[in-house]
Amino acid sequence: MEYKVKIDSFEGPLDLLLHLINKLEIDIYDIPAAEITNQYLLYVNTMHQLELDVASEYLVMAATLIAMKSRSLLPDHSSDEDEYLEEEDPREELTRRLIEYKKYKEAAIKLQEREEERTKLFSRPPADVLFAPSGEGPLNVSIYDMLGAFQKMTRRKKMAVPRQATVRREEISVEARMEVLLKTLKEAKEPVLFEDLFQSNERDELVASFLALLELMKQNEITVTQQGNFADLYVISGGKQ
Amino acid sequence: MTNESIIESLLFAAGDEGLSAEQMASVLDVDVQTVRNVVEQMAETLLHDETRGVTITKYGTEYRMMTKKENASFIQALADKPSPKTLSQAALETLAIIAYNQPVTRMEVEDIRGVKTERPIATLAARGLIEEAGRAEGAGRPILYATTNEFLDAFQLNSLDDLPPLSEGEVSIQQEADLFFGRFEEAMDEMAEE
Amino acid sequence: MTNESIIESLLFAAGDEGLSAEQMASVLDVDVQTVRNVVEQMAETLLHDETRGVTITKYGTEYRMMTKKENASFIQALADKPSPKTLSQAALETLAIIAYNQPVTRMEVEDIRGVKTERPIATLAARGLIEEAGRAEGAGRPILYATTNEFLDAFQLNSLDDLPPLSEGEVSIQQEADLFFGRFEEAMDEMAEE
Repeated sequence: MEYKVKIDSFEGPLDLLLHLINKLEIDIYDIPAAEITNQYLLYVNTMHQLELDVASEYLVMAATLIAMKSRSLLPDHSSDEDEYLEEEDPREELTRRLIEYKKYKEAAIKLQEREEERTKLFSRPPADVLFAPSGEGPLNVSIYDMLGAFQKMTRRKKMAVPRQATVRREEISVEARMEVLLKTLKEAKEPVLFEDLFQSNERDELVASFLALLELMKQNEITVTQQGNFADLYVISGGKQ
Repeated sequence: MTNESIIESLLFAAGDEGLSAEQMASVLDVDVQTVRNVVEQMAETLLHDETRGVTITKYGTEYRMMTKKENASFIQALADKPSPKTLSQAALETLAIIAYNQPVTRMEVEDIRGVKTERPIATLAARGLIEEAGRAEGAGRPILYATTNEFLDAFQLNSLDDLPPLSEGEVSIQQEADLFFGRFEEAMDEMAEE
Repeated sequence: MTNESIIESLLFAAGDEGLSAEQMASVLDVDVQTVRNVVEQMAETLLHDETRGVTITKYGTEYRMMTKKENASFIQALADKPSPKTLSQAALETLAIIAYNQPVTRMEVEDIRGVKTERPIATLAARGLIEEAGRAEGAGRPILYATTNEFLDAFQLNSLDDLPPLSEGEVSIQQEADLFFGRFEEAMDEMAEE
């Protein structure tokens, strides 16, 4: 069942074909019918073997490709011009579709870049006093206006208030910090400045480090010294004598 | 970018709730006193710069960016003009939150929006799109709001079940797909070798 | 107070709802072109002032104050939630086809993509990026889809004219090249004759 989603990573048979064209480094205007058909069928067969749910579009395309391949194997009737003009070359039709599709696939990439850029810009909610009742008259809004406003809101940032940090500290375990700090202090031959033990800017890590130091003091694994009021604190491994 | 620039960005995006010097210091990687000095200096400059329309003020431990009180009449004038749209974004946001979370208190709506929501709620109630739906348990027993039949009407919905789902969980499907992509190509290559 | 000061106050108060030049002009009691000039000048100055953390951007007809993108990481660091999910490849392709061909039916989109497109369309509608825009003539009168203002906002476009031009594929480049060489040869011939 998990494999079902795999097909999503190719956006349909045209996408798969573009992938193959790139991989085989062949000319989109001169697709070798036999080679591309074999490769394509190999993919579709593999999907079957892996018990993927092959969407019908893939099978339709497979049929088209097989027709294209068999046509390319037939003797060339191009001398009979009237007959030749009557039906469109399936290869040309496929090329046309691939080029059309590729155009939008590229546009999608450009949109994605813009979308990412947009996520770096933030605004603030409109002030409560503004945009008061718009008066009488029929309401001319749609559900899409509401969804649009909702999206705008989700793009705004709500700043984390300090009290949330204490909830999050559990993510970094105090035990882990105790180990790290003890190792640091043992390796340092001399007392370490208290501040130097707090290298991170992550609030939860700072909190974990602080709790770890308290715990180590309690367990008499480290000693904290201070020369006088407001003087620097130094930490050294080993308990009080 | 300068500390001033970053602080302006932070205070602007923080909205009405403001930020403490500690919060700003934690992301700026400077000490709290430095932040305080920079912010106080900025506030001073803003106050005297006639081309600027905002100030920074301190409430308790939080610094907040606000419009200058000298310009209040212009904002009031803007507030008095009817919105060119039939519902403002503030009202639409509020409506979306109520529609998808009903019944819900004003506090909960404000929590999600990060801004006071009295007026949008009054607007929506006046337009008959939302109504009171009892009271919540707990302190103060605040009013609960829910959407009305008129809401369904206005947005051409048969029922609340017709509200489009808000998230599709696309990312995780994409990731699963990517994860599998490698395995699939491997299998392909093996078959090709046979 | 100066016009700059008042405009800053107004844009600040409007937040991500934004304001049109007309709205600001009506409050300032100056003509719309004057507002446009002042706002564009302010936007330009903000962009280059390293001590400022906000910019003024325009989408559709609205001007809006936003944080500078260079400061994004600092805001993210303080924010309590990740940015909203970006769209999947399927949704982006579908959106591109709708954006460049609107209004357009689902069938037409599926014709270009060569694959069923119900789900991406539902996702885009739920995100408020596309909306129904009437019905096509002909059998079954299928729904037509078009992009919304939220689409312009989400992709930083002033208007649909700002969409990056579609590459015409190699065909047109080939044709242009043929055209160029044709002319080139003509010119060569002319020169040879002289």
